[in-house]
Amino acid sequence: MLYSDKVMDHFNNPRNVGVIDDADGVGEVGNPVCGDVMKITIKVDDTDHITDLKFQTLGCGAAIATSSIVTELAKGMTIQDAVAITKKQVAEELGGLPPAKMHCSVLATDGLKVAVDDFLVKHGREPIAGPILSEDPNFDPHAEEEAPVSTAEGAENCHLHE
Amino acid sequence: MLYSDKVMDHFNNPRNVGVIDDADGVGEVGNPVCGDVMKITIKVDDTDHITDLKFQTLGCGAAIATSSIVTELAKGMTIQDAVAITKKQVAEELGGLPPAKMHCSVLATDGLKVAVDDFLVKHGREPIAGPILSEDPNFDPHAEEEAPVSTAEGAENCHLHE
Amino acid sequence: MSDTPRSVYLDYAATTPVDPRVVDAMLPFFTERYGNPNSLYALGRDAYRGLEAARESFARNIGAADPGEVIFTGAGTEGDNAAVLGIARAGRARGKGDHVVVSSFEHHAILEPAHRLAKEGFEVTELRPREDGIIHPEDLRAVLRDTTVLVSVMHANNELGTVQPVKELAAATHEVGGYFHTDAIQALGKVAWDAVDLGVDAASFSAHKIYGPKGVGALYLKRGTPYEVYMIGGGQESKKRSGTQNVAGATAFAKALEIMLDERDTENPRLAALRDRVIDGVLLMPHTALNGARDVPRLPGTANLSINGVEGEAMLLKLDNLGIAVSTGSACSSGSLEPSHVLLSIGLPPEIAHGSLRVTVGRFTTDADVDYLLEVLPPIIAQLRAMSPVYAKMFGASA
Amino acid sequence: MSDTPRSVYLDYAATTPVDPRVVDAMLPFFTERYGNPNSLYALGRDAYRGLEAARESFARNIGAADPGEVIFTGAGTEGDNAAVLGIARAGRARGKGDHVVVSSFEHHAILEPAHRLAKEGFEVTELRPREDGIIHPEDLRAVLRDTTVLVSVMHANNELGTVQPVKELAAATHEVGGYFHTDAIQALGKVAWDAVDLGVDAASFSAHKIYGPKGVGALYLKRGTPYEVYMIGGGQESKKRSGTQNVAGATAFAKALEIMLDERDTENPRLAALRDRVIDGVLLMPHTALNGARDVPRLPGTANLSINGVEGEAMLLKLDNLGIAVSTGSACSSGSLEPSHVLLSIGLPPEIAHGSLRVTVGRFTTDADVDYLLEVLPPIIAQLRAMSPVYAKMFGASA
Ligand SMILES: Cc1ncc(COP(=O)(O)O)c(C=O)c1O
Ligand SMILES: Cc1ncc(COP(=O)(O)O)c(C=O)c1O
Repeated sequence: MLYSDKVMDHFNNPRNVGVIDDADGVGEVGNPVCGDVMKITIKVDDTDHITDLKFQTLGCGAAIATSSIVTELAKGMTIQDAVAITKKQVAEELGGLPPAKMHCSVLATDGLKVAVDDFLVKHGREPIAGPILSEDPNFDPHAEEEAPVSTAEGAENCHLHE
Repeated sequence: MLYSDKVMDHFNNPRNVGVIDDADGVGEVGNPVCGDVMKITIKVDDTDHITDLKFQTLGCGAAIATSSIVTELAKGMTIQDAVAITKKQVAEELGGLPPAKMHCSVLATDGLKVAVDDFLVKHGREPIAGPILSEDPNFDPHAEEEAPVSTAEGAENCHLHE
Repeated sequence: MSDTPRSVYLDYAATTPVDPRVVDAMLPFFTERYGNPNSLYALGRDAYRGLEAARESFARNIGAADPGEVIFTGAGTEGDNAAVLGIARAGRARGKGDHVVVSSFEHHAILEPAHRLAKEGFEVTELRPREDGIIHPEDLRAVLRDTTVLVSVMHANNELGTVQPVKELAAATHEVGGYFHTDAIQALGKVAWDAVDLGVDAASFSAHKIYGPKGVGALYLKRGTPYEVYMIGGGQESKKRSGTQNVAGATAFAKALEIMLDERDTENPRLAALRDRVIDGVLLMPHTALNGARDVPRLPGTANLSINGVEGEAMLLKLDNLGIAVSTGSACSSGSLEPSHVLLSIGLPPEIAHGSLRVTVGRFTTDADVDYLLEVLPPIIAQLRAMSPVYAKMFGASA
Repeated sequence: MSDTPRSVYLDYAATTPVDPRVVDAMLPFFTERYGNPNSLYALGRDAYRGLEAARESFARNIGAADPGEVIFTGAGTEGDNAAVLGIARAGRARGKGDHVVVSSFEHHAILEPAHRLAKEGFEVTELRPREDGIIHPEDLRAVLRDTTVLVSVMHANNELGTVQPVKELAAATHEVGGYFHTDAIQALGKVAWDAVDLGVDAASFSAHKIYGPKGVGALYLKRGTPYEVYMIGGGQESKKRSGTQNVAGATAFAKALEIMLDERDTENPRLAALRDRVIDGVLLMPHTALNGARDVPRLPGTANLSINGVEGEAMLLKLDNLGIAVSTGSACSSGSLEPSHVLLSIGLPPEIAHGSLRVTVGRFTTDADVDYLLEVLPPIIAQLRAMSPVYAKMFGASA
């Protein structure tokens, strides 16, 4: 499994790390049990543009890099455009993600969606983000990938691979 | 599988090769279908001593070497002692034989036995050699070896082993 | 922190460089002594002698009763598959029963074959180690049955480094008439290993964990142990493992083991001291812990630590940026979200297991390497904890 | 006859020396690029790149549609076992039926797994080649059924050197919806090999037949082919073959194949000329014959001859005394008394098969080597025939 240079750049120099104390919207998704938690805080102006956003992420290289790129992508967007960012777009922006890491891009877009809806609900408006994939117990992050060859045992990867 | 130096010496310099034209006894055992045929011709004197013997063998290195050593061992022996030569003795004289080759030592002792009995019968005497192992359809040349681990397929050796 | 780029390998449990002496031992077999050891002519006999010399040396060094009990294989994994599938199936065919016990923190090369056996109708018990990282003989006794045909417990756990009481486990297994296999891949050359003394019926080994080449393994199979042959064909290795033998690899493996044993008396204490420095150094950081008990028998070179509030892969990549190679039990490289089954088996909660760090020192590790790790690790941990949205909540404010 | 001791290797089908260029390609992976290719840090990524570069080169050179269709294994035998057992079992599980066809002159690495399948309830047909040494597509068609799940026919026979019409055999198999595997271990690098063009579903290869190391193989598995994984564990090779990958070995294999292809256009005619000299030279002796038809497609380097009235091992040992390495289909080294099943399969009587001689020329064979063989062979044959109690009877007086 190899990360692209772009992923490594965002992992090593993550943009927009931190917490906006007077945020207009806050999104926190993921679960330490799964090893990934992302928190995103956003500022939204009168024209529904995201003027600033910051994130904190506990997670692997891809989780941190996707968080970072999502904040970069969303900055300056309208909230409507921001919630439309797809995991595919995130992966492409990063020059691709290893198949096993595609779920991380969901985490990042989900965090942003939750933050936008939080902003809208706080302002008495209707949420627009739609379903939060990472919180759907039936969501399979690998659903779109090629089905692996049957091992007859359904061998999961060895974590240490040795 | 390695042959001992003694086997190689007898293979390369077989003693007593040939046919005694006016032999007192002739033994021919084996079968070209199995790859081994041995013919032994003997001269026996009035005191039942084997004064001369010669062999011809179609067969592998062990077949030729065991034929050769048997003629050497038997020369000068009484026919009674000669038929008592065991395949174990032959193998020991040669410094051991590879397990897969133990059947060859049977061929050599059998040839000698058949020749002795041929001599006896020709002279109106009772045969003394007892059963001829290599002509017993139920004889298993490997019976005395350790049973190989079950392969569950009973894999026989690959001839070319590659 | 050093300014020059460094390369500090601290993952000797994953694989090792081939020792140059081992390379030298193997080289002649590529271009000169290249015969097929099954061929009758001089070149073949020469290769055969090389192969058998390797087998004799290896057999002697593992305390086998005779060289014929050693079968060379094409991977540690192959020996594990062959032993688990082969002994259980052949043992059952002999009427011994269909109950199999494996520890739950075995390598997947044992667990997957055990799962396959379960599909074939075997009853498979996965026996959990205790929190100390040990399979206790009384825990094994509690699950053994008259129908137990095979027990497989690894000699040293690859992630924790804890060494199992194999002799007692084998004896307990024999009490019910079962056969005992141990995956000794991490233990070989590091802990005393004598097949007869340990009383095991089978054991698997892998060369690349002891400075030999990858793709070379060995299976010890005590004479008389029931065994359905795994790889079938030309009947090499006394019909117990087909395929033209890797003479260079077998020679390399034998040589690698010889070196391990020659140097063990001085090397083990040196490695243990380095490992203890790693453990003590990491434990100076808050919210860290050693995984497995400290006072149980352990491999000299393996340390597994929990570093709470960080995710293992991120830590690994940060260390990699600085030239340090370590490993982790996080779900990182796995498609699943499950962290190491080994760490879960000793009772670690997943959120802790995701932050584990395995450091393994070896033949070429120096004090300076450990200094470097201990110098750069704390700031990395602090940085990652500061970036975490939950560290403060879960473990208190200070990183 | 030469006075100086010579060493003339004429058994390239048994194994080959590793080409020095291949050794050079592999060496860095022992001591420098030694990382575990499954590790995330730099050393691991570097090994991974090495492994994948080997896979890409190999895949390209066998005409695979993508590199993921190539799985590196620990022996040619492993690929054969894995393909036969894995495809038949998984194909049956998919509901395809339980009929399996193998040719009766396959290597034991195919035949033994086929016998194992028969024990598991598969119906196994052993299809005989004709006297020419060829499996004819119409003969295959005659035994195919709607329930045929797998057909395995080797690309080139290891004893005879005859090359099978794999493309037509694969097409016939596909007509009934079966999967086609070929043991291409002897063919690789010698005959045109393009997976897509041949239309095979699976193929096995072995490095030590093409100047690579022993203990390294590869399995081509076309995407979508049903497959029950053979060696299970850590999930390496995209979960299709567990065990830490032998990066050095894979690199060596890829390099070995590159060299074969680079040199094939000049090497094949050179070898064919040497082989033809061997054949013509031996046929000058009375009571000799070429095994398999002369005018069928053949490997450039393989000649198999019957030399009536001698036993193969004796001939082999006499040649060995003079430094010449050849092989035979006699029962020689086998515990059984049966000669080569390959020679029997094309209709040779056992007494003739016991006297067969296989000469295989290769990269380092010279014209002088063939001269030497042809010089020393006739007196050896004469000597052995003179020693035979049956030669005169069976074949007439003259030796
Ligand atoms: C046709 C054929 N199949 C299979 C094999 C087995 O390959 P390996 O010895 O690499 O396991 C060989 C040679 O050994 C062979 O010639
Ligand atoms: C305990 C244990 N078992 C099995 C294996 C598998 O060995 P190999 O990779 O040589 O197949 C390893 C390491 O890889 C291991 O550490």
